[in-house]
Amino acid sequence: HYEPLLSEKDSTTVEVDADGVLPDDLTRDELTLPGLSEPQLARHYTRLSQMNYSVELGPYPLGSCTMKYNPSFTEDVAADPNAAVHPDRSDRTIQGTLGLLHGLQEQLAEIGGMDAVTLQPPAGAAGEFTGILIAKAYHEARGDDRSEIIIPASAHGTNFASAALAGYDVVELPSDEDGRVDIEALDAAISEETAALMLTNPNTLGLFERDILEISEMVHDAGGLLYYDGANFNALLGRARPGDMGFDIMHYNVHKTFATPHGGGGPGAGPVGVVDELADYLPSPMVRETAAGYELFEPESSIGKVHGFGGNWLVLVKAYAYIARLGDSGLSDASAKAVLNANYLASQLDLEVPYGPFHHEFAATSGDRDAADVAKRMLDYGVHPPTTKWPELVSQAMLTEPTEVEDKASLDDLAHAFNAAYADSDEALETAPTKTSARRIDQVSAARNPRLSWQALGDDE
Amino acid sequence: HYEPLLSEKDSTTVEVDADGVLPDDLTRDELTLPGLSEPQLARHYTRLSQMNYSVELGPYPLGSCTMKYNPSFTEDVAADPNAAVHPDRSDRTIQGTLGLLHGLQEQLAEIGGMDAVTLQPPAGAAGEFTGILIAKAYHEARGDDRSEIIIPASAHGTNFASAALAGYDVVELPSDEDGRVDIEALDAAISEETAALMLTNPNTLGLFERDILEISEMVHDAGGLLYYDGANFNALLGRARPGDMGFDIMHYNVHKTFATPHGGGGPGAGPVGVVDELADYLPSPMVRETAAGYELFEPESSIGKVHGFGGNWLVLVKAYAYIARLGDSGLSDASAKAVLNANYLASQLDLEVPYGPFHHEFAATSGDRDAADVAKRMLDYGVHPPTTKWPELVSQAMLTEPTEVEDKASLDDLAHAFNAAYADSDEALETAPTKTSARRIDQVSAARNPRLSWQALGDDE
Amino acid sequence: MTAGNGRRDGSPYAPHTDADEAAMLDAVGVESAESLFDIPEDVRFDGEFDIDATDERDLRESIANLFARNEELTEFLGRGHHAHYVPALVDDLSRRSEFLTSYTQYQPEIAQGFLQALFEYQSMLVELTGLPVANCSMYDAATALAEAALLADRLRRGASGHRVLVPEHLQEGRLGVLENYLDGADMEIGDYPMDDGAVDLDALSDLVGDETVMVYAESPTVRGVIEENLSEIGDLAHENDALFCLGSDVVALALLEEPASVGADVVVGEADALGLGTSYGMGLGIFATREKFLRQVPGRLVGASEDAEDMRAFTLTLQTREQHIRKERATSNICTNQAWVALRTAMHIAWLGPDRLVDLATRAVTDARDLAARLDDISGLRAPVYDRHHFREFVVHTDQPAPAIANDLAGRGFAVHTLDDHHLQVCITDVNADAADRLVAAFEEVA
Amino acid sequence: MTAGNGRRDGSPYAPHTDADEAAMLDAVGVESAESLFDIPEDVRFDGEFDIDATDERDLRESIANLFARNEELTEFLGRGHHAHYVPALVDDLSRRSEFLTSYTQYQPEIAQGFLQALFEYQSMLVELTGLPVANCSMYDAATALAEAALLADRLRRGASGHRVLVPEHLQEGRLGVLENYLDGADMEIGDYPMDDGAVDLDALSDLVGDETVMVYAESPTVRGVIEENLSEIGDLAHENDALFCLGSDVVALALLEEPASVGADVVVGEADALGLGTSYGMGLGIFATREKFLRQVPGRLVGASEDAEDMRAFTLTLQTREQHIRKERATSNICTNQAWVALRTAMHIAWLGPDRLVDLATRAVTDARDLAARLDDISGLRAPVYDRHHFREFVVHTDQPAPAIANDLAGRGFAVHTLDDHHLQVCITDVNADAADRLVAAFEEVA
Repeated sequence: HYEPLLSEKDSTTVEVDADGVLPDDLTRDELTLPGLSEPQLARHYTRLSQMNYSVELGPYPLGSCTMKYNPSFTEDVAADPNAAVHPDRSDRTIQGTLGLLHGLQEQLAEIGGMDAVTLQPPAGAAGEFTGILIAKAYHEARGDDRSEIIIPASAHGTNFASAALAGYDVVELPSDEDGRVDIEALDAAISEETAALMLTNPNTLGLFERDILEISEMVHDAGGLLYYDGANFNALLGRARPGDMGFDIMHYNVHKTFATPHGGGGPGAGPVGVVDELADYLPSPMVRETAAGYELFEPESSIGKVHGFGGNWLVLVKAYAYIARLGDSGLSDASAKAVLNANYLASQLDLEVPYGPFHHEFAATSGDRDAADVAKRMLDYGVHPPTTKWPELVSQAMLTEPTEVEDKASLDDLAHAFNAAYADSDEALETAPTKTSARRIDQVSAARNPRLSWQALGDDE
Repeated sequence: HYEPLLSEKDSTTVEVDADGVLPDDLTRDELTLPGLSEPQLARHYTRLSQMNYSVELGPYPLGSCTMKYNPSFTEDVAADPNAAVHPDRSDRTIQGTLGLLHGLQEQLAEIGGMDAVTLQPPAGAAGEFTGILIAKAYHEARGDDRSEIIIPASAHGTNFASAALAGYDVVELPSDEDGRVDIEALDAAISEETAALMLTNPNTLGLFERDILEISEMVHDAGGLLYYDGANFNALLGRARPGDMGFDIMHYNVHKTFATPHGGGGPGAGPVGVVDELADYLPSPMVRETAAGYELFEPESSIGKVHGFGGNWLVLVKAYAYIARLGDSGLSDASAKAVLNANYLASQLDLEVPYGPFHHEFAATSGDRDAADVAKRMLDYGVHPPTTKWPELVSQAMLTEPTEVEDKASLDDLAHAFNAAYADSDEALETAPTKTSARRIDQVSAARNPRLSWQALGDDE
Repeated sequence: MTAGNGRRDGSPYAPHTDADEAAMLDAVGVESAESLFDIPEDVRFDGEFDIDATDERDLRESIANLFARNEELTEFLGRGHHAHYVPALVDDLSRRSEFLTSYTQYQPEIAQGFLQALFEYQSMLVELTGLPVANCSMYDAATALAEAALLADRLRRGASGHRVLVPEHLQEGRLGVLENYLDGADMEIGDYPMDDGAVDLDALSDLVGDETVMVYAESPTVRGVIEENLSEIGDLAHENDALFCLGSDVVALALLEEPASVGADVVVGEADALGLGTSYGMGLGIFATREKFLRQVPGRLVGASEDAEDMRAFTLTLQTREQHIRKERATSNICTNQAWVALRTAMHIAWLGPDRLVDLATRAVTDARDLAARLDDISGLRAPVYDRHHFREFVVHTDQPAPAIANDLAGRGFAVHTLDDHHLQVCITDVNADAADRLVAAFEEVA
Repeated sequence: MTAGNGRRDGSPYAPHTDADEAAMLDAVGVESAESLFDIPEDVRFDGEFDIDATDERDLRESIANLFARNEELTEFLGRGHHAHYVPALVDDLSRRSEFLTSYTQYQPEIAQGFLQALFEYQSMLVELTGLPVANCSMYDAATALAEAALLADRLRRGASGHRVLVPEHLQEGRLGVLENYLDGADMEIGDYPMDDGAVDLDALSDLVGDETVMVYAESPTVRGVIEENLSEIGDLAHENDALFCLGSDVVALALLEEPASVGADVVVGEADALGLGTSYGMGLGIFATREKFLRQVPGRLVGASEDAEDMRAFTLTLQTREQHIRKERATSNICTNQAWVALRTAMHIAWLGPDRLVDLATRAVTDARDLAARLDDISGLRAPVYDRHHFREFVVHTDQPAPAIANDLAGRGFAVHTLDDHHLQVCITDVNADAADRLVAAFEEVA
């Protein structure tokens, strides 16, 4: 299993001769790229694809990543040529496109218990940033200059980075001994500088923040807003809604909760929902329905743009189709099965799970074994391992989220991989993986001596 | 790499209770089938696919099979929902479908030098059968009852079977020492009983039948017809046409010459072209163009039907698209490169190639090594081996057809696999393959104790 | 100039760079590829086909424009080519190039994926028919029927004749193919009459005799009638040492009497009703039979075996029946078959699972019954013409000339079959059921 | 009742059979999955979303019907979202589930395929820009520009201000995104005037100063103008210790001056012009820069390394820049990116190869020039408004009100941009070029 680089198959240099088209000094001299034919490319990418794990090959239990099955039909829906329109088209000529976007705004608002939803943020982190910008605009509109965002230590790294990107200082909140928000610490952290508290619920240990209403009251009493990170929303569908818990702003990771494919890292989409009071700050444009049809409009106090156009359209279409396919009963069942799967899998593990009761994910600990090594060894058992060494609250954490799409046999295989790797010898762990086509890859040398292009590879490569 | 059977994943029995729908005695009692969900099926078939070699993974040099690259775009063309019409639609409501069929009739007639073409035969063998039925109808219409079809020993097995299916006795013709039709033997074989001579040209050794005009004259003088087996037509595109060589009837293997995918064994399509004199015998319906548009019609003395409807529509669409994509220059170039590739590959082999000059394929011999074993060993070098032990004229034959889609690097890899396997030890050959996921499979026990369904597998399986 | 996609002319799918081509010519020892053609001057073609090369985008557009000339009619058509909704998953998975662009499995060690899928297809057909042997595809129902008749004739060499009995209501294509296949074997076809759309048992009884090698009956028939006397038909055949061949389809088999239990020796029919969709009659022929006829079966068979490490593995088997080994003594001339369609059909069956498959089949009875009743309520129509149970489709009597009504319906966006001056045929499945209301309304306007 | 597809309700993608579910509940020690939810009563949701489950076929039909409400206009639209023909091969290969349904490559040993494809994408961008570092995707050109400005500001902590200079002609979305991203860093945006559609060098010279951390220019501009003074703009920036950021796109880069050779420190822009097609503004942001800024780069980077057997292997690298490790001190908050689009773009570039890519870019100049000349011949129109070289698109002056003309064109089946009362903008590429004659004819009728 080794496939040469495209550049190793062919490297063709074309002299750029734009005589009569452009003056010489406006064009480059030459261009060097692979010059291959379609059969060669078909084989190259087919072979590369076979060197890649995916959720259509087996379980992918990365905690907080919600790697669920991506229904095939949503790809066909998104590929409809009638949907391939330019964003600068006039509203009346793209009623289909606007109708779908409006439908998705409504679906998401209902599912999250929010009053208005923007679809523009192209990823979860972009959604966080959008949400914090909305909070900032809200406070500024009230002449209330606040400088801090409170974030639990166990939160996703994007929360911190998004808050900082919006210009806020981050106040990190420790967890209590149960793994949830430490109310006393929160009380100490909240102040007149508190613009918002960002929470993931259930949190990254899979635990529901039981005191959410109290937390909400505390934040709101201090004039702050409550932000919901939707990464773990797959745990709650149909059973609890962020809007009902007191959250003012939330983002939805449709590539997690609503089954749009992750595509090897993206694209995703991070729609943001807000309560009525914040709706005027949403990015522009939004879609609304009028007697004359659907139309775009700019909310009164809009924060403006978070994406050059309307976000990741193809992803939004797939999310809409997934939600419409499942409906109330399907969405609710998805959460039930996701939670059942996590609890069943945990029950089959020899590894300890320090915190509970958890929902769709849990943080097991590999104790005195290195979690990253255990994970590498799991590759030898033919499965993708969980997220490792995070959240830091659990030492040697293996944060595991099987999602609802695994059947019992698959969970049993996964449990076997966990247990067998956990029980393997130190040597087996340190040298793992041995059964994969690529053996353990040297990350240190990759970072120390970055070679980021084929141009950077020596001739000896 | 082992994937359980669907039935091993789930077996669900449904009681068929058609109360109020049908009387009990008209329905079965129960039905037992796998009851799996979409994610499970997606994984099952994705895993199975990865256990299969294909022409998008590497060379597939099966002689007389013409495994060339199947352009992706032809799949999209064939999937056009506007083309999904029922064959019983009235002509005027399916002018698009009939227009494409008419276009393909014309393309094929031109490329083969024929006057009229039927698209109905669903495979090459069906095309042979159709052609022989046409010959039979022709002779019968002339009150000329003939009983024999002459076929060279080196011809494809289907030729013999198709002639027999049409009720003819087969007269097998030996090759001369050059590997071509033995003119003297042909002269001896031809008689008043000769309905037709079936020829493959270039033949299955890749040799052009240089005496084709003489052969044609001999057959025609005796009142027989000349049939062209199109399996090797990829060698001649734009350089020689069966119609110009004196052939009266030919079939086209569009899944070979015109790049429609083989699909693991089919579907293919075997259009049949004939000269004017035979056009009235073609199957019904044909498509013609009139002032009012395209219409179906029944040729005057039609042999009738060789397929329940119009043949393998999806395959025909792809063939049309391929021909239109390449045009004159592309088709001609395809043959040139196919012939160059075969000759280059042969030049790199340590194995002897007894007959020449060959065109798009050649029969190498593995001499005192078992050709089937050499082939199995080639699997260990990551390529698909050629057709083995056929044609019988060459002992331990390895009939090799690389097609035009292989580049030099791929041919060099293939040559290495040939040469390395050929030079390997007896033990290596007898135990090969060892690097494939399945090791050598016991064909004898499969045939001696046929287990043809999961129902036939014991519980110990 | 670069190779491949960048070529100004030549095949876009021939990857040769100029440098590689030169090196290859050099290795072969010739000046040009042209000189490798050993074609006598007198048969050289130096003309043009007058087919212009077209780039991919323009070609897709022009073919799309051509297909757009097909009128968008909602089809209520069946008669041997039936459409059920094919899930996206089937398209997605069957298009994977490992399946789509692979060849017949002559090297089973690197073809386990397709072999297993075909083995699973065979197994599904075994379950649906109750017969222990199913091959992994024929071209279509028509050729499968013809092959069944030839098999029957091979088994009954001692018969006093070579006669196959078929129903008078037989799809034209099936009859035509049967005639052509039987001609070479000097066999003859007799047709037996139908009584109110089903087999006239008395008439059949009079017709069947020692010269009969096979009796063929269908359920559902081409007119949608569910046959009520299959066992009796089977008995009549067997009493005369003839084979009983039953024609059906892969959906109907899920609901109707199991063929094995009514004595069927061979089951043929269409399996493409699942997995393929409407495709201008392209098909997938079922062929299932008894164990004792195994070595007479036409077409490919996949069997289980073991590899050198005693792992279960699959392979094509019993190839000595086939043309590439047995030549003119083969059980059939079939070589290229419909493997990829069989893969799709298996995927579709698996996607449905047993309960949804039975539901789909049950709906074919109830939807047809309901639609017939609604048409029967319309003045000038009578449906169903036959007082029988129907599957998917049924015949409608029209007081007005049927061709004119069909034409008027086409003007309103619907396609139905015209059988004769006063009979139409209508087929309903899950893909057109939601248009049934509109069809009824259209019939009300034109009947 | 069976599981999965056969379920009457619940998720069709949850595979649990009743028996498995019971066994799993038993293992967990609870009566029902419901009891596993640790949600206080006071926040329990017991309502309904009022979203009905829809089966796959009906849903596809209903969404297709919805999309059919979009009018079929031939689009001559650009301004940052450009369509070129995407070959079928790109759809086919990128849809392979190993690519489409995989996650970020946290376990590189089983993700070599995607990593290599992204490494190849980075390499193609390195070739196109001449800069040695390219990341493997930003969301779009707008966010890439914003990230470039933040990078510039991080590098110029010592500057007397935090100012970014941008052209007055800047696509609205890019400006809006830039404003939002810079707000948190207390940066400000200045815009410099254009002279006949290109950078007014004198004016820019007056504006740039020590408080300037970055000068941004585009070629082609949002109005299609090819900038003729890129080196001078770069010099102005560098003389003031500001970064020079160049905006372009993946097709233009194949033809126009190499960014590295005109002094660009960062190249941003859109790569989705290849590989994605028209998709309502969905994008793929280019981000390429100099080696010395490597550790300040936002987004994911794939690097070459070796595995334990010293075989070349690829891995995500320099992750300490990223949010999941550096949190609020990360170079960006980006996590989920546009990897799959980058894969498609790389495939498309590879499919074109260098000569067809250069041809495509050359055609963008000549087709725009030709179309502008033809429109200029029409009474009431003047094109191009700027006496410059153009790439793909250009501005048209209309004597009649531009919105009315655009509206009339829409009535004739064409979409163009309306810039203001008397200016339209028209974009031509390989996907609409064959409609140029018809567009010209329509303009003749309405101008």
